[in-house]
Amino acid sequence: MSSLVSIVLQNTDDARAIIDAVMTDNPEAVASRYPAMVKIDSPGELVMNKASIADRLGRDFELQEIHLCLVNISGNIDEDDDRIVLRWNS
Amino acid sequence: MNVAANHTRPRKLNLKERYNHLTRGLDWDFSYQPKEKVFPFSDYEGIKIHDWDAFEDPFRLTMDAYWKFQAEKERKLYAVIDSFSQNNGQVNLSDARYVNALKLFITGISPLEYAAHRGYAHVGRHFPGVGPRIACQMQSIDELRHAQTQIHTISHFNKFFDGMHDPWHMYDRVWYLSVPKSFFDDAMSAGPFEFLTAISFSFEYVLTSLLFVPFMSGAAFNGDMATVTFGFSAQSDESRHMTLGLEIIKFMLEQDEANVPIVQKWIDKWFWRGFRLLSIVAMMTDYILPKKVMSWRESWEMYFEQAGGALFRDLSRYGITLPKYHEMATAGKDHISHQTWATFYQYTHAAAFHTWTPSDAEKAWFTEKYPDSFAQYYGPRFDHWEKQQASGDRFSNDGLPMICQVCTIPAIFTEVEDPTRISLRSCEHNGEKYHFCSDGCRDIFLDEPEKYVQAMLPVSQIFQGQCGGAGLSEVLDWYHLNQGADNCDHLESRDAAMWEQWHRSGKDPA
Amino acid sequence: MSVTTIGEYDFPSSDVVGNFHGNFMVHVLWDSHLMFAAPVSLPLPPAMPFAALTGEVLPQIYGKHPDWPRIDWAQARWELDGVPFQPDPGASLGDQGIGHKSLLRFSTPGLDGLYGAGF
Amino acid sequence: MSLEIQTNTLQQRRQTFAHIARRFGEDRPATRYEEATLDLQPQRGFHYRPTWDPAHTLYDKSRTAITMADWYQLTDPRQFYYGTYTISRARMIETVDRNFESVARRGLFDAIDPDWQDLVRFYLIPLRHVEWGANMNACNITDVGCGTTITQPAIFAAMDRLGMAQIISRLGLGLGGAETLALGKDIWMTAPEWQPMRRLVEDSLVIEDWFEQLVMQFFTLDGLLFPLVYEAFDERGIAHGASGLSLICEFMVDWQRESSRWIDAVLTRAARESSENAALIGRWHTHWQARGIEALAPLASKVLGDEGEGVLAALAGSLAGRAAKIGMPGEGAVA
Repeated sequence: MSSLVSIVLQNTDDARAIIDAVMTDNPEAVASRYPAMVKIDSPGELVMNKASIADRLGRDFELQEIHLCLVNISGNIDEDDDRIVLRWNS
Repeated sequence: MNVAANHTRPRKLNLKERYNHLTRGLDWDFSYQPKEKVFPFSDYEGIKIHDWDAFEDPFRLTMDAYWKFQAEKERKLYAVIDSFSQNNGQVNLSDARYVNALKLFITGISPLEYAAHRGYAHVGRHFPGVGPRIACQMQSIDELRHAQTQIHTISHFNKFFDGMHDPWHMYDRVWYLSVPKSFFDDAMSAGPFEFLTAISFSFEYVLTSLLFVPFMSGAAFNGDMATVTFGFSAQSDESRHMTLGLEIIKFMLEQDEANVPIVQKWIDKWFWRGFRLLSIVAMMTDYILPKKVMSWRESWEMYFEQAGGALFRDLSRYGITLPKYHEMATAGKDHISHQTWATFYQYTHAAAFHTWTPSDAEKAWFTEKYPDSFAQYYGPRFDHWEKQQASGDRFSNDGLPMICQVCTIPAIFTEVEDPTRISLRSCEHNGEKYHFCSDGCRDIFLDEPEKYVQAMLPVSQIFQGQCGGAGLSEVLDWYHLNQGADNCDHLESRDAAMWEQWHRSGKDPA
Repeated sequence: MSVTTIGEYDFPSSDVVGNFHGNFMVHVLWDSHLMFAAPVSLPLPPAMPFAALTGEVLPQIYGKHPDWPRIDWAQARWELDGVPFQPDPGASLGDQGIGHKSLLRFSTPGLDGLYGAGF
Repeated sequence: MSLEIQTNTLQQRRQTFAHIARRFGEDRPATRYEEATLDLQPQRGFHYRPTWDPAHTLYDKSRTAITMADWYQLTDPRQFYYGTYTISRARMIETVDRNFESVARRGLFDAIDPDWQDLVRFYLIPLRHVEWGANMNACNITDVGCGTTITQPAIFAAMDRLGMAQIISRLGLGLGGAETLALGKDIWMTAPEWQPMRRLVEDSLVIEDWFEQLVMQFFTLDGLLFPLVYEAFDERGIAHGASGLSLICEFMVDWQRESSRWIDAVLTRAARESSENAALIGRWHTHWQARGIEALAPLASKVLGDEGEGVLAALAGSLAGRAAKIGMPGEGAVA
């Protein structure tokens, strides 16, 4: 069985672009909406691509800007200049 | 010394390289003071570190980025706080009962943020590795942020509602606040590696999502935009802290096989201590939020059973297993919120927040959310007390409860196999008897009895005459609890009367 | 096991009997009566007769429960610090082995709380 | 607002928290700085002794020889709490970033005379290690200091020192890339001119009394080092085309001006508390000033030549002026 990795984001304007990018780039991801927040679960791995997010925002996006709307994570983080990957190694 | 000038423009560094140049090279091998004198606390716990540079920094934040992002968060947060108070946002809450969560927050949780600030400063000074030291320092200042943004948010509520007026005084004295206090005192009096296992891993990574995620979503649902904003703004730091928690655990486990049993022992201990501490959060989630988002049981399933399960499957490659007694904690998901609320209900005269019996709609919701426990064990209690209160005889418990030597919670929890039987454990150490609420707490004592014999149990302190006097009223004065205002049933409270007055002239709240 | 420390680490228990002004702290639990959330702790003089505990002290706490006046003390079952115990109502607490931080746990067969929920 | 609430029903029960009203002697509105700072540190009822220091309790007040009836008297004149602090630093670092960009765009590092570039690499880049030592000292004061009024500016200072170490590191990267940083560390470790400073920094890390550490770091050493390096050395550099460097180092100049307002206020209040405090502070300053001058003298000579000694003496003189204002006894009173 593959473990779920998760992120939770606030319902902010920037976060909507991130959520949209993440949902497009991770076809197996599932988004659940709660008051003021959205939780995205994905089996095994979840990728946040800088380019996809920047496309949707219509401006440059520094991956570290994700800190402005990130509420929670579950998974090992691997970050480079172009993407953040969350994954479990099991 | 001459250096050839280098006129070629340096290549643009990637994030990781830049971070390493800006942090990792800062320390040096001492020549004039022995390393053991500069870092005296790094060895005694028995954790073996062979290569501090192998630590993977969470998110690789440099100070320039830190200042900019954090300032942006602060600007946004204070705009919400200002707007909330200028518009008297408190009148648009779902109900005045909600505010009791904030009373617990400012007296029981904000002081922990402050303690974390100081604790992370301690490890941020004393770890020999630059990477973990900087991550801990950033967490230290973040935790100060959390304490302060909570104060500034709740400051407005304090102007209108009771029970929030003297949080720092209360934290040092009030009986139920010894639960969070002893938890943090325990971690801060441990060595740096245990502190990080306790707070960064067991508490932040495994357990605090249960407080900050469903509860804060609940705050939004109950109309408290100021609190959800500080809550989620704090969580945006928290994800960095959680990553520190996971990285430090992996680091210890990877550095030396001999570290594995020590780390497992700490995970076991701190899972159990954290689980007990969260009893209060369970009660806030289920009982204090008038409009419900998610039950404690559902939160536990989502954030511990599912997310924690994935985490421990990941760590199993190091030989780490799910914390000892995790199955008892999971069995408790049907009970602890109800048992804790029933306890505060009967000691409501001695608490700085109000209690009440749940409404019929809430009871129906509990029956649905807790099919295996509520209707059978807890609904009848609240029905009974509700009837008794209607007849003018609001129930209270006139005895003082027996306190667990380790978690310092009254021994209110029941045996897994029988929810009508109180769980008690005991032992003798140096000829003195000690009592516990559970196997988990007794194990913790037996491992370090010299530490836990020192615990300042609140009921013992009262009997010893350390709390302002022998009578309950004197003790409550010593707590700075405004009797007749801060305590007792919500129905009879000034808060409820004020709420009624606010809303009498307007339309019914939607 | 023992605590791992830097330097000597030997501090007295915060609850040594000498801190209680001549009293013992005694814990009492009435099983199956969760109207009272936890065992109660009581500061009691060691010379107090057991009958005073059941006749004068405990009614102030448990007297609010409808089962309390119906208790037949001859039927009550006691445990002292985990061991079955037959109290002597006339003897003092101290003389029958009830000590500082002892736990007295009792049940009242037939009186098992309300609503079948041990309440 | 969805409800029609008559404003006259929105009576406040209180203006601020009770612990602050007690300090004011009345219930009146408090500032965000006051609410975020006063009385936050736990005072009593600590459950367990630290296993790493069983001789003390958590938050033990006896970790310094300084005594204060109320540690919360040592307020910060800047009134920084986290929000105002980070917003202030974000502004300052945005200026630094803009200056880095403009220096790069206009090639201002390359415009520095090659010999002076070498000298900058020699005197400036090793300072990132001095800043790192200052970071550890500030962090230690946050750990064991008394009262949030002092531990709060201490953690801000800790982050500032890390931030300045990183600005210097970025200067190093601009002045030749990663090799410059490696070279700077080599100079720090082996150049004879730097060894008295390195010894001073290492000795400061093990100062037992945190208040002594506060005096040593933020009053004595900073009071000599910052004006020497970022003003005297910098001024000399202008003639060698180093104005780009000055732009970036404005952060340090501004920082120290601001920080000395804080440390002077703290020391003034502590010295006013008792003559014993004043004497201790004076003794500590005198002791560490001698060490500071010893450590800075070789660098001053290296950069300023024969004038170095005089410049350093003048800096010690202006520091003596600050010390007198603070209320430290003169040399005679100390002896």
